[in-house]
Order: sequence, then structure tokens, then C-alpha cells
Amino acid sequence: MNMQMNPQVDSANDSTQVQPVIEARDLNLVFGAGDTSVQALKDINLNINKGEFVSFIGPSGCGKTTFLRCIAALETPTGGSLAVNGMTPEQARLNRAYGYVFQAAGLYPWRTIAKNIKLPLEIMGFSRAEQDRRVAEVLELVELSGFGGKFPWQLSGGMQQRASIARALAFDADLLLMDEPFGALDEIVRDHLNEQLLKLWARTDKTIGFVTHSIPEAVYLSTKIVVMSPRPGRIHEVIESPLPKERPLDIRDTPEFIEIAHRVREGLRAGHGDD
Amino acid sequence: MNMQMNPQVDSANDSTQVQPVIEARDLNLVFGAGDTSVQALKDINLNINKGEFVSFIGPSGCGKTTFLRCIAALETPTGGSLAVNGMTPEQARLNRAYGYVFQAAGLYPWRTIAKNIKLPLEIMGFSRAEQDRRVAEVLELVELSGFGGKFPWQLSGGMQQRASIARALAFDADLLLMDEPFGALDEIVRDHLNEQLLKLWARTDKTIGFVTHSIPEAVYLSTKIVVMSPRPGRIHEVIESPLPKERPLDIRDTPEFIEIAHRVREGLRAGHGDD
Amino acid sequence: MALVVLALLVWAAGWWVNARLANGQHAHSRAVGLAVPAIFGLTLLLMWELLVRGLQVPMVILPAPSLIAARFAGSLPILWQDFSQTILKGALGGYLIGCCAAVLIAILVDRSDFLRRGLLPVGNFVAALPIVGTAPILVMWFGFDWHSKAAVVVVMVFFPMLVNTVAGLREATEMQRDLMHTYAASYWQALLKLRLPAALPFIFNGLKISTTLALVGAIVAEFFGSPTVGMGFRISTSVGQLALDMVWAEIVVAALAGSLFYGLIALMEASLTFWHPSQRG
Amino acid sequence: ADEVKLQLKWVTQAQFAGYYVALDKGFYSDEDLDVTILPGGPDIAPTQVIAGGGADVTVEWMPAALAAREKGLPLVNIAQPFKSSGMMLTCWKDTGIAEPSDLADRTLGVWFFGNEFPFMSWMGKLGISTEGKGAEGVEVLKQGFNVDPLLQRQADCISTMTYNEYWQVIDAGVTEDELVTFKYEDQGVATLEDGLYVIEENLSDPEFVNKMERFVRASMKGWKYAEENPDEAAEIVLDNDASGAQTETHQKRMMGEIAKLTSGSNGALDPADYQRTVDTLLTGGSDPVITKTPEGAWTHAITDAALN
Amino acid sequence: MKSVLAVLTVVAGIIGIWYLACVPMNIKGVLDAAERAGTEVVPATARERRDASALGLVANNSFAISSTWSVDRPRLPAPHQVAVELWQTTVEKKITSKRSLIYHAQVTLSATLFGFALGTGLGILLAVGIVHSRVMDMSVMPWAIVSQTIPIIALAPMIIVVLYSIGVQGLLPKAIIAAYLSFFPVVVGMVKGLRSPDHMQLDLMRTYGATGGQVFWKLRLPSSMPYLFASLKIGIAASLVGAIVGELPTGAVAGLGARLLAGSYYGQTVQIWSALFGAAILAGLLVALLGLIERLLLRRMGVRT
Ligand SMILES: Nc1ncnc2c1ncn2[C@@H]1O[C@H](COP(=O)(O)OP(=O)(O)OP(=O)(O)O)[C@@H](O)[C@H]1O
Ligand SMILES: Nc1ncnc2c1ncn2[C@@H]1O[C@H](COP(=O)(O)OP(=O)(O)OP(=O)(O)O)[C@@H](O)[C@H]1O
Ligand SMILES: Cc1ncc(C[n+]2csc(CCO)c2C)c(N)n1
Ligand SMILES: [Mg+2]
Ligand SMILES: [Mg+2]
Repeated sequence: MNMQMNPQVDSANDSTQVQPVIEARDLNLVFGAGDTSVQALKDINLNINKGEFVSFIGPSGCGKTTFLRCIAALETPTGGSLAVNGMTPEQARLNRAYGYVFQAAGLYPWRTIAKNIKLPLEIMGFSRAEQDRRVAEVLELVELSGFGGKFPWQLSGGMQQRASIARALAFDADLLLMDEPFGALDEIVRDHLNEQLLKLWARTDKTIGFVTHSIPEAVYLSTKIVVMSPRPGRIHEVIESPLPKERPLDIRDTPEFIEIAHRVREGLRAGHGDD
Repeated sequence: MNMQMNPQVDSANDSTQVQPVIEARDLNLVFGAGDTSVQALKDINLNINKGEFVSFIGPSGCGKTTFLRCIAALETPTGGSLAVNGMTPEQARLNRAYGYVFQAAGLYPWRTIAKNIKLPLEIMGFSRAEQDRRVAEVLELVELSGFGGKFPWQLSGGMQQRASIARALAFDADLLLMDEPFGALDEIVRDHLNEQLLKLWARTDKTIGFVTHSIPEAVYLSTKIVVMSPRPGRIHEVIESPLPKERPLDIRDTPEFIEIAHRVREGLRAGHGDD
Repeated sequence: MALVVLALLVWAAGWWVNARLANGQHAHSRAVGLAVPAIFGLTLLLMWELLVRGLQVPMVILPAPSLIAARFAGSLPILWQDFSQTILKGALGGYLIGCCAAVLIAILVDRSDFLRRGLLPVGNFVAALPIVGTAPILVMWFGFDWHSKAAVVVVMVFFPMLVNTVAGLREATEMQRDLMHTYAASYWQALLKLRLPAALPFIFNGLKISTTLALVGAIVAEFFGSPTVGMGFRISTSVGQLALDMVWAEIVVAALAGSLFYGLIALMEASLTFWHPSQRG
Repeated sequence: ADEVKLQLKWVTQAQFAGYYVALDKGFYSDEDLDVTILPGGPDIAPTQVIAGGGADVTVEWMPAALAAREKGLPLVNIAQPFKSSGMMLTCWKDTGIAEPSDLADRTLGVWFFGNEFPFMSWMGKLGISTEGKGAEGVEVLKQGFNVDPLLQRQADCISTMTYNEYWQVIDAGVTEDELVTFKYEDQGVATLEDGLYVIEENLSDPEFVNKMERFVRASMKGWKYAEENPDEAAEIVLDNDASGAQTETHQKRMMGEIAKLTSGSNGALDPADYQRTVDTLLTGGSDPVITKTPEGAWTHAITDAALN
Repeated sequence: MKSVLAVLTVVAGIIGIWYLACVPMNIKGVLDAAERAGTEVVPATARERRDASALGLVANNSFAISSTWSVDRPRLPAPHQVAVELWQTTVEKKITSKRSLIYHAQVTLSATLFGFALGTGLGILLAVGIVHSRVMDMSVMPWAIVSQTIPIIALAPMIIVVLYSIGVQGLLPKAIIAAYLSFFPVVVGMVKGLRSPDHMQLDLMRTYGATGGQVFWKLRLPSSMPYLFASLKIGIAASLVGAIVGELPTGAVAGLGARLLAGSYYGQTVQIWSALFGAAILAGLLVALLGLIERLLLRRMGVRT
């Protein structure tokens, strides 16, 4: 079996010549103050390199969302350092360095699908023609061509979620942050979207940070699986996946896959502790 | 491998001396009329016998919920026949023949957990003393003793879901209908509840109809898996599970389990067609 | 007495027809949706007519609908003059000024949490000032013509509108806002593309409440001083002259104008917030 | 005791002192009457109240009563405690108004609600249109409850009563020689004010007539007492004012002015005054208040029995 | 705590603006009085001053500024004048005195509460009917909206006269007008509230074979409570306005409405303002009281606060 195991996070010292896309050092985040404060993230050390597909998995409340939001500069860490493309997250945000996909599709209901996808383009000041070109392109990519004129509530949940991915792809950021994007979907649709996401990733060489609750999903998609544990939110284990980049759906019935899934589950259970 | 496969539904003819708990013959249900009508169920034939644990699985919109609601007399079929304990569903409903668990816990927020569980007992006119006795009993059963005085929002999602199961158990119907009861929970809590549900079922010999989106969950729990396909909603395949009644969680890593899961997935995919 | 019995029969018949319509198979069609309230209203009118005649209620107490209709038809020019003075100038003028000002102030207030916290309770306090007290003051300040009526309307609609708009501007969900943040959108971009559209259902709620307030305010203010034209003027002088049919004709104008105004805003709401779940049934 | 409900034309004030005195001094109970006095207000039309049966007898101005009679509400004057009219127009002297003809092209405040009839008649007589400003017309404002339009100079003139609003202007700090007043009495357009009116049908009921005789007798006793003891009458009015808004000085002064208006009347209607009122109202310009000479709008039957 | 500070700041700002506004608002009256007292003012006559701008007058006669805050019949009374009047008519007068604002407030309050009870009762009944009967839903709702476009103040005297004519006097006529204004928000809120249980909650009741009454008492009514209270708060404020409106034509005998009217009648601006503030404070207290009851009730019902 061609598998590496890295229970320790990448050490800060083995800095290669390639700059990591995301570099967290002793990151801490405490919500609130005094008696009611919650330590959402504790001593997070993690490097994500260009082109990696990193999944975050862990029980509810372990800080997955919080960590992703830190990268997106939607939360401010209370300790440690975090660099995105070598900049502060805030600078990266202002540089529009990433696309973010939320758990729910979060389309604006008063805009059609096409107009929703145009939203970031309008804000970032793309020309009218360029906007139309890109909308057509990403609609194609997520197989929604022909639905541009529909309103969100006229589409099924799966289609909405694809539209929201299209929206995050439209301005072509190199980093994609996805917070349980398929959590609300049924298994079949989910499988399908997983497959497509993988294809997209293989084709475009984007870096992807992906939060999920599903072990098979994490194993199927990732090059690296970050298992987190709660109270306080820490990285319990980082599992590198040996699976090839090409992954047909039935790779999930192979022993390698089952082996990794088993390890993730063990990791999760060990980190889960009480409850 | 000790496995039976029954692509055909139980024929109506092999009536044994035991009356099936649920008996659907050529069941049809069309929503609406005219252009916008939707055939939610088409020619459903199915027998469920006493003590069986039957899972319904299938893509979104294939009519799982609709079928369960027909049994519960919450929808009226537009064709065919359906008998619950040999009666019409409406009679069965008025006889309080079943307990129903919805996808979300659906506890009334203005009642404590104990009062929520009492709700059906009040409506069915149990004596005050009997109410208290039963509440204590089912709270015990779902391991929530001591939480009776709490309000729903003071409990975690998993505990709420357990309370809602307790509510359905309180009046001790022989038939339990559960519509994706664990859909909203995270994997670890879900595993735990699955385990407990199985224990309960083993102990009480209830008949259970269970809707789920999750293949592992269906395989882990059921004696019979009904795979449905959409547009119109039909039974694609009925898979009998050879797994023993005693099922530790790690049965899921056994080849038998994976084999059945694989078959369910294949069935699902075949039935899924487009989209 | 026979007429009273007849009135009861009319009631029963009207109700029966409506029950058939409302529970029939076309209950959800537009026509039935309009017919049922219309039949209900017609039934009420018929009963009114029959009861007033049957019980011989003096015309100076309550005129019959037929008399009111006759007066209405016979006084169209006066009714139109009064309508344009009170509704078109007073109510509409005040409504536009009050609603626009409230939305603008709401946008300003919304930028500062401190202001919002401070202003809303004060706003609720001011909104509780009874119009019968503010109207004489405003007539004293702004004179007898429609300007003072518009001022009364401004005072009446401003705070409901402000409260609704402020609530609406906070309506965008955390996630929708975060999305704007991930695009590094500017304040104005977020306002125009997210917060205002998201606030529209609330703004329309305020606009709808304000329609009836505006009408009532403009009419009532005329009781406290006016030129010799206007619906409030006509109502108060006609009562003094026992011309109750004229009073009711003006009330009919008020009800028609109010319903029309409300309906118009509701239509606009339907076309602009079609996407909101409450509009989708 | 027989019940009688009396509807007043306006709020509790010395204008109605006679009735309050009669009530307070027990004149009504001496006549075996149980009288309830219903104060009026800006939006209460006494004619409407009596039409609805909410009162047995009402204090009303004759123009409004005659207009109501023409509208089909047969009101009959049974007594007239007020001999002369207290209405006048009060103007700023510095506007240059000195005589009635100067009124053209001015803004005038007028009471409506059935009280506009005397003004309309006067303007008709002067040949001044009330349709708007111009060489031959005036702009009319519907004056509210108070004298602010004059004080704020929103109007050049406003309607006042000699016993009430005029003194409010004075109380606001204006001196008498800053003002010019036109009494309707002096202009020959005076109409009768504050008479007692009942519904005609009721007069065919002897019991009701008897009740009214006793009521008028007691009321006039009250009026005489009030004229002779103005300060005590004002106190009684103050005691009966539930709003607590009236002041002693104002009511005492009002009582003094009212006494001037009631003096000369023993309660019986003077047919000459009636004729003058009717004539004034009939000549009300383009839109006369009443179009034909009223018949049977007054009776001496009650006063004859009551006062002898 | 932060909110209190914010409110105080805003109030302080408003009072500041208010004092400033008093100057141009009252300057003409002050100058007229000064002229009568023989002081030199610019321009010299009231007639010329009528058309002069208020700010210009202030600039030319700056000596008069301080007097604008203590005018007897001001166009805009200064805040302290209103405060003093409020103090004198509440604290310094016996409650039974007809000059005590508390006495008048209590008169209005009784009509308000009576009318509120009537209106709320009617509103809830209508809402129950509307929720349970399609006919009522379709026919009553549009007319309920129309009813609110009718200016009540125009109807008020007539309602009172009609009630007079059937012998009803005193509290009831006022209460009926108050009820007319307060029933509407209750209907709207209650219909929303009674319909707020979602399908699942209703289906749960069906799986128990619950009767209509059980569904109402155990599900619809409890889940309508937050809506009910939201509309009760609007309703009680409306009811207060109704009671005041109802007091105007009844001879303005007593009550805050009578105070307003009497103040207006005699040009006592300070009295109007203090009655106005009295009414608004009363409304605030009533709403706060409802809020308190709501909190207590909802806490017992386990709603998170
Ligand atoms: N804004 C906040 N204020 C206070 N505490 C917060 C806030 N956001 C999150 N938390 C707390 O921080 C912890 C981590 O939350 P986070 O949302 O990152 O978890 P998660 O791993 O995404 O969980 P889930 O799987 O349920 O989405 C939790 O205990 C949560 O209660
Ligand atoms: N009340 C209704 N009126 C009209 N169509 C309905 C109604 N309820 C369900 N449907 C339609 O019937 C079909 C079956 O719905 P159903 O809810 O049974 O699917 P499901 O298998 O439970 O799906 P999911 O996994 O999403 O819960 C769907 O196409 C749905 O749109
Ligand atoms: C709105 C209003 N309408 C009429 C009058 C006139 N009025 C009726 S009785 C009476 C005597 C009281 O002084 C007066 C003047 C008014 N003042 N205010
Ligand atoms: Mg999360
Ligand atoms: Mg379903």
C-alpha cells in the first residue's frame, strides 16, 4: 500500500522554495471574553500548498467553519499568525484571492441565476461583455446552461448549490474555500457533484479547502484530510491520501479507500471523546 | 454469502396466515390536476410484516415521504389499495396504530421535554399517573432521564431527536414510521443513535418503516431495503439484508456490508436516470 | 318588520353563496377571490339598506346606502375638489416626503449602531403621540392650507416607516453579508446590491401601513382648521348641517381612495418582491 | 322625578350658567325633575343628538335649528333665554380695516359646523363673495377651536363671541385698541342664539309639554339667579367643569358678558327677533341658509304656561 | 446599559435642537409683547414683522432670544416649560383634582383598557374564525383593511350620537372607538400567529388523531403567543389614540383628550404639549407593561430570552 501517514502537521521549518498558499502558525481564536468565552481554535499549525485539495472533517463545533472563515478574513484570529499567499488574510480578501462557497447556496432570491453569478463580477468591475462571457462559461462548467434566466427558488437544491459554486468560480480565484457545500443534498446528487468538483480541480489546478461531515466524501475528494477535535478546536491528525488524481466513483469500494475511511473514522472517534 | 435477492415485490398471492402490518397493492398517488400534476407514487406493491425493519431509500423527490405519509393517512392515495393492520390507513390513524417521527425533531418549543412527550398522551386521554409513568419510561429508554424538565433549545440536536423518538414511542404503537429522523445530525451522533435504535427495535419487536438518504444507514439498520426511483415514484428494487439482528457498528467494515451497500448504490444509480 | 326579516334572509343567502364559492373547486381562482369579498360587501350594504328602512332610523342618524349613492353621484365635482385637496395634495404630498425622509434617515442611522439604539425608542415614543394633539400644533405652525395636512401626515408615517426600514436593512442574513465581504465589496455596493433589496419586503410593509395612516391623518387634520375645501372640512361642516348623506359620501371616497392606494402599493410590492416567500404563496 | 336630558351647544362654561345654577340650586328638583346636562363639543351637533333621541331638549342657535327644520328635522323653539347675539368679527386694526366694506380681499376665520350661517348671510348682504380673495371676495378659513389664527396673523379677522374668544385675544396680551370689532347685532344681521329646542312631535304629548313647562320655569329661575349673582354662578360652572381647564377670571368675566345678552328676555321668544332672524337667513346671498319661510318653528305654549 | 446611554444621547440632542427651534418659532410673539411694552424692536410694527423671516428677526433683535424660552402662549414651548407643567400637573396636584393630569390619564386609561379588551376579544374571535373558515378568510379580511381607511374621527361623533340614541353613554362609546382602532392589528397578528404552526407540527397532531379543539388549544394558540403580543403592543397604543379621539366629541368632559382640546381651545400650548407627552408616556407604560407580561408568560413557556 502506497500510503503516507503524517500524524504531525507539516513542520514550519521545512520551508521549500514554493510558498504555501495557506500557512497557519500556532493559530488561536477565542470567541467572547470572560466566563462565556469559547476557544474555537487552539494552536493550529497547517500548510496548504498550491494545487492541494484539503478536507476538514470533525464533529460539530470543532472549528472547521471558524478556520475557513479565518482564512477568508471573515474572523480575526486572537493569536498566532496566518498567511494567505504570503499576505495577511485581510490583504488577500481585498485582492479577491479566493472564492467562498457557503453551506447553503445563499443565492440572492431577487436575482436570476445569471445575475447571481454576475454579482461578484459587477462588484469587481468587470466589463459588461466580460461578465456575460464568464457567466456563460461557468454555467456551462456546472451544467446549468439554459437556467441562467431562472430564479433560485425555481431550481432544485442541487442546482442551486451548483449555481453557488459557479458564482465562486466566476472570477477565477486560485483558492476555493468551501464550507460543507453539499451538506444539504441527497447522496446521489452529492456523488455527482463530487465527481464534477474533482474534474474541475484536476483541470484547473486550483487550491481547495473543503469542510465536510461525510467521511466518504472527504476521502474521495482530498489529497489531504485534516481531522479536527473539539473543545478546544484542534487538529487531531492530518491524513495524506495516496489515491490517484483520477478517481472514478467506484474507487470507494476499493480496499485502499476503505482503509483510509476507516482511519479517518478512528481518528474522528478518538478525537470525539465525550458526547 | 447468505443473501437473498428479491427484485420482485412480495406477491399478493403468497398470503401467509400472518396478516402483514402494511399491505400496498398497485398504490398510486397523483398530486394536483391537469398540466401541473405530479405522479408521486406509481403502482407501489409492498408488504411489510410484523417485526420487520424496512428502509426506504432513493433520490430526492422519489416519493419516500409520500409513501410514509400515505401509511400514516396524512395523504390519500388516488388509486390502488393500502391496508394498515388490515384496516384503512384512516381507521388505523384514528386507532393510533403508529408513531411518526419527522425529519426535524419538531418538538413544541413552549413545552418541556417531558411535556412534549406527554402531548400525545394528553390527546389520547391517558390518566395523569399513567402519563407520568410512561414519560419516565421512554425518557429512560432514550437515555434522557433527568432532562424531562428542560426545554428543547436547552438540548443538543441529537438529544432533541431522541426526545422526538421518545414522543413517538410513548403511546406504545406497534408500528413506527420514521422520515429521515437523523438527516440533520452529524455522523458521530448519527452512528450512536443508529445503534440505539437498533437495540430498541431488537428489544421491543416493533415494525419500523424508515426513510433515509444514507446508504450505510439503510444497510446498517434494515432487514429490508426498498430502493425507489423518481418521476414517477416507483419501487425499483427490494433488497433483503442477510445481516444478523445483532449489529455492532464495525459491521460496516465487513465485506457483506460493503457488498450490500454496493448493490444499493447500484440500484440507486440505475433508478436515478437523468439529473 | 318584514324588512328586518328580509335583511336576515339576505345575510343567510349571501353567506351561503360565499360558502359554496369559497369551498368550491374554483376557490383559488382570481375571480372567486374577488367575488367572495364583493358579495360579502354587497350583503352588508343590502342589510344596511333594509335595516335602516325597516327600523325607520332617521336619516340624520344613519342614511341608507341608496341615499348616499344618490348624493355621491350628485356631488361629483365637490367630491373631486375635496379629494384633490385632501388626498392628492395633503395625503400624497406628506406620504412622499415622510416615506422618502424615513428611508434616507434609516440608511444614515443604520451606519451607526449607537444612533440606531438611541433613535428607535425615541421614535416609538414620538409615534405614540396622538394625532389629535399634534394636528392643532401643526396647523398653527404650517397654516390652514394643505401644507399643514402634509406635515401631519409626515409626522404620522415617518416613524413606522423608519422602524420598518431599519429592521429591513438588518434583514440580510449573516451569510449574505459575508458573501459581500468575501468580494471585498464597498459599503455602497453592499447597500445597493444586498441590503436594500433584502429590505424591500419590510419597506413595503411600512409603505402599506403608511397608506391608511396618511389618509386618516390628512382628513383628521382638517378638523383643526382648513380652507373651505377638503374632505375633513366637508365632513365636519356637513355633520353640522345634518347632511349625513354628504358625510357618508366623503367616507366612501376615503374608503375607495384608501383601498385603491393600498392596492396599488400591494401591486408594486408583488412586482418588486416577487421573490420573497410570502409573495410566492 | 321625571328625567330630562339637556344637550348643550358647547363645553361647560358660563354661557350655560342658568342651567347649571338651576341644577345646583335645586330648582329642577323643586319642579320634580331629574335633569342631566350633556356638555357639547366641537364635533357634536346638538341637532343630531336630539334627532337620535339622545336628548329631550337642546340649546341651539336658531340658524342651525331652522336649517335642520328644512332638512326634515322638525325642531321647535320653546324658549329663548338669550335676547341678543354675542357674535362678532374681530380684526387687527393695523391691517387697515375700519368698516365692513374694507373686508373685501381679506382672509377671514369663520366657524363652520352649522355656525357659519350668520356669517354667510352678512357677506351676502354686503355683496361679498366667499369663494376666494379678490376685489369682491374674501378668503374664508375654517377656524379651529381657538384664536391662534388671529394671533399668528394667519387671518386678518376671526369670529369671536363677546363673552369668550374676544377675551382670549385680550388675555394673549393684545390691547383693545389694537383691534376692530364688528358685532353682528350692530350690523343688523344678528340671529338668535342659545334657544331651547325640542322635537315637534313631542309637543303633542301633554306629559312632555308639562315636563318642559317645569323645565323652562326652573331654567329661567336659574338664569335670573345667575344674572343677579354672577360670581356665584361662575363658581357653580367651575364646579361642574370636569376638564379642569376653565379659569375663574375667565368664567366670571364671561358670566358678566352673558348677563348682558340674557337681560331683556324673560324666556319667551320675541316674534320680532324671530322675524329678523328669518329675514336675515332668507337673504343669504347666492346660497341662502333657508329657502322658504319656516312654519311653526316656535311656540309660546310652553313659556306662557311656565312664566305665568 | 449601552442602549440607555444611546437613548440619553439622542434625547439630549433632540432637546438641544428643540431649544434652538424655540427661538425662531417664538420670536414674533416675543417681539409683539416687547413692542407693546415700549421696547424698540426692528422692524417696528407687527404688520411689517408678519412677512419678515424669523431668522432675520432673531438676528436684528438678539436681546429677545432668552425670552423665547419663557413665553406664556408659545408657538413652541421650551422643554423645561413642558417639564414643569408635567411636574405640576402630576406630582403637585392631588390625584382627585380635575387639574391633575393623573386624574385625566386615569379617565382615559379606563376607556383605553375597556376598549382594548373589547378590540382584542373581537380581534381574536375574528382571527379564530378566519383561520378556521375559508369563507370568513376570503370575505372578512379585505373589509377589515377597508375599515381602517375610514377616518375614525369622522365617525366618532356619529358613533357617539347613535349610542346616545340607544341610551348608551359614558365609558362605552369611547371604548367602542378605542376597540375599532385596536381590533385590526390584533386580527392581522393573530391570523398570522394561528397560522404559524408549520405543516409538520400540524401533521404531528393528525398522527395523534387530535380533534380541532385539541389542535387549537395545544398547538395553534401557544404558537401564536409571540405574534399576539407583538400586535397587542400596537393595539394598545391604537386603543389609547381611540380613547382620546372618543373624548373629543363627548363634550371633552374629562380625560387626556379633554385636556388636549381644552388646551387647544384656550391656546394653552404648554398644556397641549404636556397632555401630548402624558399620552405618549402612558402609551409607553402600557406597551412596557405588555412587554413585561409577555416576558413572564413566554419565560414560563420556555422561550429563550
Ligand atoms: N460568532 C461566534 N461567537 C461565539 N462562539 C462562536 C461563534 N461562532 C462559532 N462559535 C463557537 O466556536 C466553536 C466552533 O464553531 P464552528 O462553527 O467553527 O464549528 P464547526 O466545526 O463548523 O461545526 P459544524 O460542523 O456544526 O458547522 C463552536 O463551539 C461554536 O459554538
Ligand atoms: N403537497 C404536494 N403537492 C404537490 N406535489 C407534491 C406534494 N408533496 C410532494 N410532492 C411531489 O411529489 C414528489 C415526491 O415527493 P416526496 O416528498 O415524497 O419525495 P421524497 O422521496 O420524500 O424526497 P426527499 O428525499 O427530498 O424528501 C415530488 O416530486 C414532490 O415535488
Ligand atoms: C369648531 C367650532 N365650531 C363652532 C364654534 C362656535 N361656537 C359654538 S358655541 C360657541 C360659544 C362658545 O364660545 C361657539 C363660539 C367654535 N368655537 N368652534
Ligand atoms: Mg460549520
Ligand atoms: Mg422526504
